[in-house]
Amino acid sequence: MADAVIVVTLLLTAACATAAVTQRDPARQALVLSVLGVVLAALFTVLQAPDVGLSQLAVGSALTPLLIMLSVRKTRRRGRSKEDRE
Amino acid sequence: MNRLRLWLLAVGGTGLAALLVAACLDLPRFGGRSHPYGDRAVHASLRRHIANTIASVNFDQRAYDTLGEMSILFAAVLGCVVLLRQTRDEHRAPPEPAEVARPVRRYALLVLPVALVTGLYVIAHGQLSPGGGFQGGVVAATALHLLYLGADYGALERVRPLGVYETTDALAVSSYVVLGLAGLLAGTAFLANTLLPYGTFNTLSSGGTVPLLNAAVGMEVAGAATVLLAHFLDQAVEIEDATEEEPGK
Amino acid sequence: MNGWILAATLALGGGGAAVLWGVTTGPPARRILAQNLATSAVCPALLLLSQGYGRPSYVDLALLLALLGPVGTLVFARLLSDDLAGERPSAWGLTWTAAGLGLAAVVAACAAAGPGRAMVKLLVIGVLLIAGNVIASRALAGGFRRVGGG
Amino acid sequence: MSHAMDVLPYLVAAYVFLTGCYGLATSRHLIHAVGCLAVCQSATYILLLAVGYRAGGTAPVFSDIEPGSRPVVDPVVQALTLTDIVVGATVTALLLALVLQIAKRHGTVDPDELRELRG
Amino acid sequence: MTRRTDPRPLLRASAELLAWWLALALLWLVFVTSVDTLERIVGAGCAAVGAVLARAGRRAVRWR
Repeated sequence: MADAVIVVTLLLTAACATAAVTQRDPARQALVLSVLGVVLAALFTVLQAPDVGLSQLAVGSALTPLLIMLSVRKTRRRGRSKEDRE
Repeated sequence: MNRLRLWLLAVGGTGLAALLVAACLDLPRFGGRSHPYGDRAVHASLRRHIANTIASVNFDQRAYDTLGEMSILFAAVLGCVVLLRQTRDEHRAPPEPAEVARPVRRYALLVLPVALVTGLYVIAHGQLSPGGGFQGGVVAATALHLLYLGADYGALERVRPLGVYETTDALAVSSYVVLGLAGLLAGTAFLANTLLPYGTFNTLSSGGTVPLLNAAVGMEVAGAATVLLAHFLDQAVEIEDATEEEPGK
Repeated sequence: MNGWILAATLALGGGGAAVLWGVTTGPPARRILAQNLATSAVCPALLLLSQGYGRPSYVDLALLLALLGPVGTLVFARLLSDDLAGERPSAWGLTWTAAGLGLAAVVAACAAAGPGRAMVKLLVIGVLLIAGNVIASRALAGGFRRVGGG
Repeated sequence: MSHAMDVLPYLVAAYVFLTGCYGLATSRHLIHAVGCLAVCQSATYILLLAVGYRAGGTAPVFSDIEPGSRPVVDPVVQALTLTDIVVGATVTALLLALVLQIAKRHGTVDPDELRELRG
Repeated sequence: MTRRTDPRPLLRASAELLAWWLALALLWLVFVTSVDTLERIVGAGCAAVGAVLARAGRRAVRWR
């Protein structure tokens, strides 16, 4: 019974990972990835690894989404200006 | 072509899945009681008066590996700087100032120092409570970028002289190496934690060189993350190549 | 298995499933709202887990999430402001419900901690969580009106 | 129930890894592929921490508990995972920088179109 | 260049810095579990860094 919280977070992680892969648009995938980061932090907490959870939170909740979204913005802007020229 | 690839993926994936499941069934069962390395690591950590065993493993027992990890981070940032530099056919166009709602701007300005101090707290207490140089460094660097989110890129550029952060990054890596060499000069070994007294258990000064190495890593990560984000922000916001139209035209 | 962990399991399971459903379906505006709710669901769960395991030092995780979660939402609200331009997503009912959940968790943890510095820390986390939640919702409802090149 | 619990975390790690590989192989956008690689990496975190878990244990951090008063989980794998996360983040950043360079050079971020360009 | 005729901006700047420093030092004391001398020194230093950055950030945003 004490394992219930571990099972719940594990299944949530698996579902989040599936969702992150099936979202084909990178911006939407970044949204799911940031949720995955938070869920992973919760999983690490229930696995009694608060240090790892902290570093996953620090990286996954703000830094990685910011990097991905900036890259998306750059590629989108290039694409848009190319369409304008054609 | 595409169908062939999918078939190949299906076959390879099934094979890999079968192997992985077989391996999983053979692993020691989840939650088992036998962790010989863990018990010894905890023992070694307590002997050196370090409350957070993970910090002890990272900065004392495996400090040499952490040096490798730091140089990976340093090299990766260097690679990003080279890849994302401004080339000759590109020019900079200062972005128009953004119009941000007042509550959001005020939130960003109020939370910035709070997040920075939290990051520094996480770095300083790395050898006591959960946390450490890496986590706190990322938090401190993220705090700075609240200025971009809450105002505009110009505001961030005014409080972020990039050269300072690049220097901090390099200085932090070299101070880690110097701390390691100090052990060598003292007649023991590279990065051996025998230099400083171990102090009282569960205080800020406990653990010999661990707090210093922790602070070095924290500075390095904060500098590296800021430099990294700066180049991505430059690319996404400021730098345009010749084919791109300027927004004003 | 004590009551704290049971409550955290419910918050994680229920909140997590709802967030996952919201973040994978619908227009961009709804997805970002769901991403914001992930913070408001997991942060109280982390506070409850810290109580349940009897480890006050786990509170740092909730502190960091309360600080950085809204920052992540602001990233999306800012860099996807073009997609949000047409629709002004404002789910204030949901936002205040999430804030109430956070408040309940903080009050319960404070009652268990008793007066002292630990209680003030919990209150700081509560203030950061609720303020961040509300501000992120505000940012989505037209917080970035004209973000040209920036 | 308890028997399934013995291997469930390992199976979840394997599943997450395979899911990430599937996304990586079928991706039509390089940034999406980088995200799938991040999913693959998170499988390694789950596996490492699952190996180090001890039933009824708590974190080996003694700032708020007395050393030896409670069983603790394995700190060595946690330190490994910490390094793993750092390296994972830097890999993501470096790959994104490469994607931006590819977008600049070839004007596309679709792996299939890139292959056609190569001819 | 600058003539020091008006002491008010200086006064206001130091008041702002001091207010931030006090608030952040209090925050540090709330975060930590046990207080000793070194803890106070480190906390005061970190709060000073935070206060300087808080003022720099506010000025940068007000700039335009």
